[in-house]
Amino acid sequence: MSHAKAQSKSVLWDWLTTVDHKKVGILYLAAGAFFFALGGLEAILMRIQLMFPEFTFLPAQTFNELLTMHGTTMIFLAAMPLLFGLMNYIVPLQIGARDVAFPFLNALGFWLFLFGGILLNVSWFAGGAPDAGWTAYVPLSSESPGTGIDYYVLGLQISGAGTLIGGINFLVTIINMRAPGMSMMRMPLFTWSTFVASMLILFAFPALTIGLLLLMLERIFGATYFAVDFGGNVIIWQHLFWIFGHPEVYILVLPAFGIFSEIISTFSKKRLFGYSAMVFATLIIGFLGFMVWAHHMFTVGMGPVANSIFAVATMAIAVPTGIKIFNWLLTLWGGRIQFTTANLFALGFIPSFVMGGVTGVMLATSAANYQFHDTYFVVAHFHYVIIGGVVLGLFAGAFYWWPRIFGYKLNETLGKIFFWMFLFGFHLTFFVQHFLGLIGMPRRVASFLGGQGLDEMNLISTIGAFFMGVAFILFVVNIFVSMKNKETTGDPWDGRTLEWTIPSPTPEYNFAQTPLVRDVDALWYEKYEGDGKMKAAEPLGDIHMPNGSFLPFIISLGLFIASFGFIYHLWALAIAGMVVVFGAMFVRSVKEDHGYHIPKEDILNAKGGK
Amino acid sequence: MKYLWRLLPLSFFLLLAGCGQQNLSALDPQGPVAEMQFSLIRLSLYIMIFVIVVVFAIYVFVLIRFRERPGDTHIPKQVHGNKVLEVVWTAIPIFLLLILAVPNVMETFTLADTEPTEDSITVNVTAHAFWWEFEYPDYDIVAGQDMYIPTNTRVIINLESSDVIHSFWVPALAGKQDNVPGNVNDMWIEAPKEGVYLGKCTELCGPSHWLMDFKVIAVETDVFETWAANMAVPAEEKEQSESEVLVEGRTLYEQSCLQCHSISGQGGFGPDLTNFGERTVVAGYLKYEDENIKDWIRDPQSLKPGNGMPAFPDFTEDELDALTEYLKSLKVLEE
Amino acid sequence: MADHGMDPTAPLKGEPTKKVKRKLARETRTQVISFVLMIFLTSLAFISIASDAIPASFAMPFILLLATIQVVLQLYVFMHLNERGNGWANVMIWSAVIIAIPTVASLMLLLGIVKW
Amino acid sequence: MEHQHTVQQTLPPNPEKATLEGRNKFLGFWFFLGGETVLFASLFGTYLGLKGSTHTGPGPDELFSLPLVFIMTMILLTSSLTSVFAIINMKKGNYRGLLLWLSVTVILGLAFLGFEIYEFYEYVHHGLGFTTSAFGSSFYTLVGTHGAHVAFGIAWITTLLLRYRKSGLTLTNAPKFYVAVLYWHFIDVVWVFIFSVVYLMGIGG
Repeated sequence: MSHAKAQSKSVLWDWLTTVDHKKVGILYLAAGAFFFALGGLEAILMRIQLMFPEFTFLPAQTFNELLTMHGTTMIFLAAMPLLFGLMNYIVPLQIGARDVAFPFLNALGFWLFLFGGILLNVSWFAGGAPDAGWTAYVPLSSESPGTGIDYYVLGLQISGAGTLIGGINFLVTIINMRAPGMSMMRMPLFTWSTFVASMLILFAFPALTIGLLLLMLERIFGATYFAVDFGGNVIIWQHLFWIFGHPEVYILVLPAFGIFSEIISTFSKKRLFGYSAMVFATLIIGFLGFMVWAHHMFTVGMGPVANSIFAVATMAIAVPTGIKIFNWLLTLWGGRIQFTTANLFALGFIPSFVMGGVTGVMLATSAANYQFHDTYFVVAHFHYVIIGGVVLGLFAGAFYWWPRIFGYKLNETLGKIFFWMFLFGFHLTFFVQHFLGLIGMPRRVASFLGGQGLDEMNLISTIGAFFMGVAFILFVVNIFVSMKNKETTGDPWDGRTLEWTIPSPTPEYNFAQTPLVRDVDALWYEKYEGDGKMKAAEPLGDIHMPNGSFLPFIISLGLFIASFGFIYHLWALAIAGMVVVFGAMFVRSVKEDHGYHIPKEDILNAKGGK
Repeated sequence: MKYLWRLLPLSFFLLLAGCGQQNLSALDPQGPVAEMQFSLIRLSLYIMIFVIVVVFAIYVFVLIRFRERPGDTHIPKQVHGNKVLEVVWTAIPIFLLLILAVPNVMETFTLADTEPTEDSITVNVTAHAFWWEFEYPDYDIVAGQDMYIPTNTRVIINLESSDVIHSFWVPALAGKQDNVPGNVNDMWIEAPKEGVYLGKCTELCGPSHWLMDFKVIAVETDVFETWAANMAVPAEEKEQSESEVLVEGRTLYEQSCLQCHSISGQGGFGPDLTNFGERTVVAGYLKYEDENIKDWIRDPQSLKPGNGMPAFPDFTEDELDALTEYLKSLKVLEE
Repeated sequence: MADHGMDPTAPLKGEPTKKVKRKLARETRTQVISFVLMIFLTSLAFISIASDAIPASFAMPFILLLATIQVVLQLYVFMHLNERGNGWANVMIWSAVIIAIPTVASLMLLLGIVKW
Repeated sequence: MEHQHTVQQTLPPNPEKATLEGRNKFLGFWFFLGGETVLFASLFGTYLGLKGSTHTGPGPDELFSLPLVFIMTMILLTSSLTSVFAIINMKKGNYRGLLLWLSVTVILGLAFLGFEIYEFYEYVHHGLGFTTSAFGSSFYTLVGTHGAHVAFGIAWITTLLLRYRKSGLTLTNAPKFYVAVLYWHFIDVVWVFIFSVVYLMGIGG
């Protein structure tokens, strides 16, 4: 065995070089949680500034940087990585796979995201963060002085590449690595939504890549796509951004839908109502997600025909979303609903998201959108969708899968206090913002003038934000105080799907024997139609595993270094960084690595000598 | 979820009370465009409240009826689905959306109809960081910050920008359209009632985005005609006051301000100041007080960071007083 | 993984079966024919522009049609999208095309210069 | 558990898809090409949106020369065919044939790249710089991105040729060769649209 498993490697080295989808998943979760806290802090600072009219807690420029970084961080560096963490850990387990299709690329995806995220945040210490909003509309962004936008462009480019790689990895994993019997129409909904979200990533991110490339060339090399004086057009950026940006919303929310489907089904002890309709609705939402982007641009002057088409197409999304809501309700109907913390989050999601959904339809009404657009009504809407959908989904998934991932259960009492506090704070913060928008408060304002009727509701909103902040601290506390609640059964919730068939903690090869899947909810089927244990689809044998690699880290580091070269026009540094990148890629390409095998005896021992 | 139920009636209350300032709120429309939009908002809101009520009712019923009771260990029936139900909850939303989509499409076209009519007037609005310029091509005048319009007249608005993207929003009169550099967007408004309607820029445009306010001032047609005619009077043809302070102020103005700020309705690099004496705020947002005017002249960047005006720290207190007096005397309607 | 007993570094020896050989010969023939067709279509496209006799209103859609045919040939003959078991590749490529069309159309048309 | 090369492995009909790793690579690469399709669509859209914005610089009809583009097109089309031959030889078990045809493909690719560099050089001399006008920026970005793909393809295939010049066909390198050739075909697909939409339609209308 030329690539023997090195027993003596240090813990740090192990994490830096791991290609194990479970460890990569945990890395995503940890990094995502860090950025989530950071983005949350930025939000709190903004809410303090907006607590009172003409408050001078922060300078306007700093406020603009905060609002830009809050949006960018939450979308790219918190919500997506946290979902990626869950997907990485759970999806292979749900489909009965030992690994993902591309373990090396999987690790590369993570490190690219992390270095991109770090790069973006370095801007705080390098003369100012980006200040043109997370949408970075040109020409405000292309002409913004300083280097903030350069950090935005390169940071997102790098982390975006990581996301794209991750998306392709999930797609191939789900198509090629399913256990025998796990047909597409037997896949758990979380896996299905991961699949559709990955398709969206695959087709949406290239538009962002090009948008960022153009912005970079415009800022650093003097290109003129957006320079009106040279015949450029500023709407091009908006199209490219939203062709990416709208599907991005579904990239976030569809996996959350998947999480809720799993949890609601598990805790009402019922099979998901209308499984195939749920799958179909997910696909339709994914498709429509690509056909409606211009509803973010109703006021840029595309004309009434274009506005009408995009308005009607947008409204159509309400139909499959409605199907999902009713299917969840009917899953609960006739069930035996257990109010665990995970399920509380799922149940809290339904009304919250419905409220975000209906304001979405209101916004789709193009003629009325002229009033809503770019006001706090929009801010309220997308926070209802993203917090009410995605963040609640992430917390639900965290409580649900925590014992699977970390081997212990989070404290339920603390969890429930956290839930109620967070939900209360969330509605307190954002419900009033609908009205703030309608009575004349534009979004992205660094402050507001007194005496215009905006004072009280802004104060209420800020108080709500404090509730959310304190609640999150409670969650962090929960993580630490619960560590002693070891979970050893491997199936703490009376689960239905394959991830609950394996012992806790999860062995590095996941399944000693690949399971044979006989129905949707494979484990539940065996519990009530079989003997409660999965049938094996293969005899016990040696298990092939990939070797770890430091190259993903090196490649990402190379890009990180090169970015500084681009930002500060230090071409030698840029070239040096790219040499590192291509050098590492070259090494990867010429050095064949066939992994190693875990011998059958070790697996038998781990199974308890059976 | 109980508190949600308590918040829901609140929404009606807020809506009915028409909260917010009358001349700022989109919920208290003062003209046909905003009224059209408000009626659409109401229609969509009713439909959405219907949806919310239905969903919440089922939701609450399910949670109460099917909650796990202590000691209950039964295994629920594993239902696969129900074709009829699924068709129903696909069809009803489609129907509801059609109710909303049809008037929406019609109104989208109505709002986009910006053909000038016989008695309509046209205003070309150029947004600058961080102020507004209003050009009246039919009258050959340019005004800054305050957009005077005649009541009961269709006003066609062409929107442009001189730097980044801004957005023109007067909630009480009409929804917004963007001022896009390089493009021209158009919209129309109409104000049946005399009044001052607050407008705001709604597209992030830099550090002072939040201070980029303006006013639409609707006046009777004859007043508007007077205003327009007086705006167009060249500075040298205007009656000049003999007061010593005003003469000094005028001299200072011509030396230091005139390059950028026209006082004969001609615009310029900075806002036109022909009717500065009739403003109600300084720099779009500050109280109309001498101290504020002087502060602005001394150091405009501290009040509105990123704007295009240089600081004039060298004026003496007396000079500033004279200049302020002179600025306050610039009027076209009164007297 | 699932490929026990295979050595990924051992050189593959031997000849393909008769059946495979026949299939490969057929494939080669199709590919050469497609290549000739591509050359022909390309030349046609260039001629339709080079020649003054053909009006632009005809040449433009004609060129696009020729390009589409060529691309389909590339995808299905050269890149083997027609083979069994390439269903997912087909799904992805055509999904991409469906998304590419409105992308190009909007960037061409909806730039706020002409109001539609 | 290092195997010695004692087991003679027979050539499967599709060596590129004989292992799970190969199948993953194959599928993953097709998906990547799906993403590339949208990537180029964004560039094409940008170009078409800005095509008329020549500002003070020259426009497409003043610059493009049909004969040059025709030669470039023929070279790239032919390289597509040679890479097809390479794969046929791979499936036949003729490893030398595979290497040979791929070498020809690389040479044709280099020729294409040479012409493209010459072309850009000419345009710059005719007054169309990268920053001259929105048309110039979008043109160089679209065609340049394609050119960068060609360059990357050349580097990639060359690396494979050097790395595996002596190894013979294995289950590991068969999928590598196969996806590299897919990439090369895709470059040709993009070029078909570039010569049609950018050059021919640029000159013709």
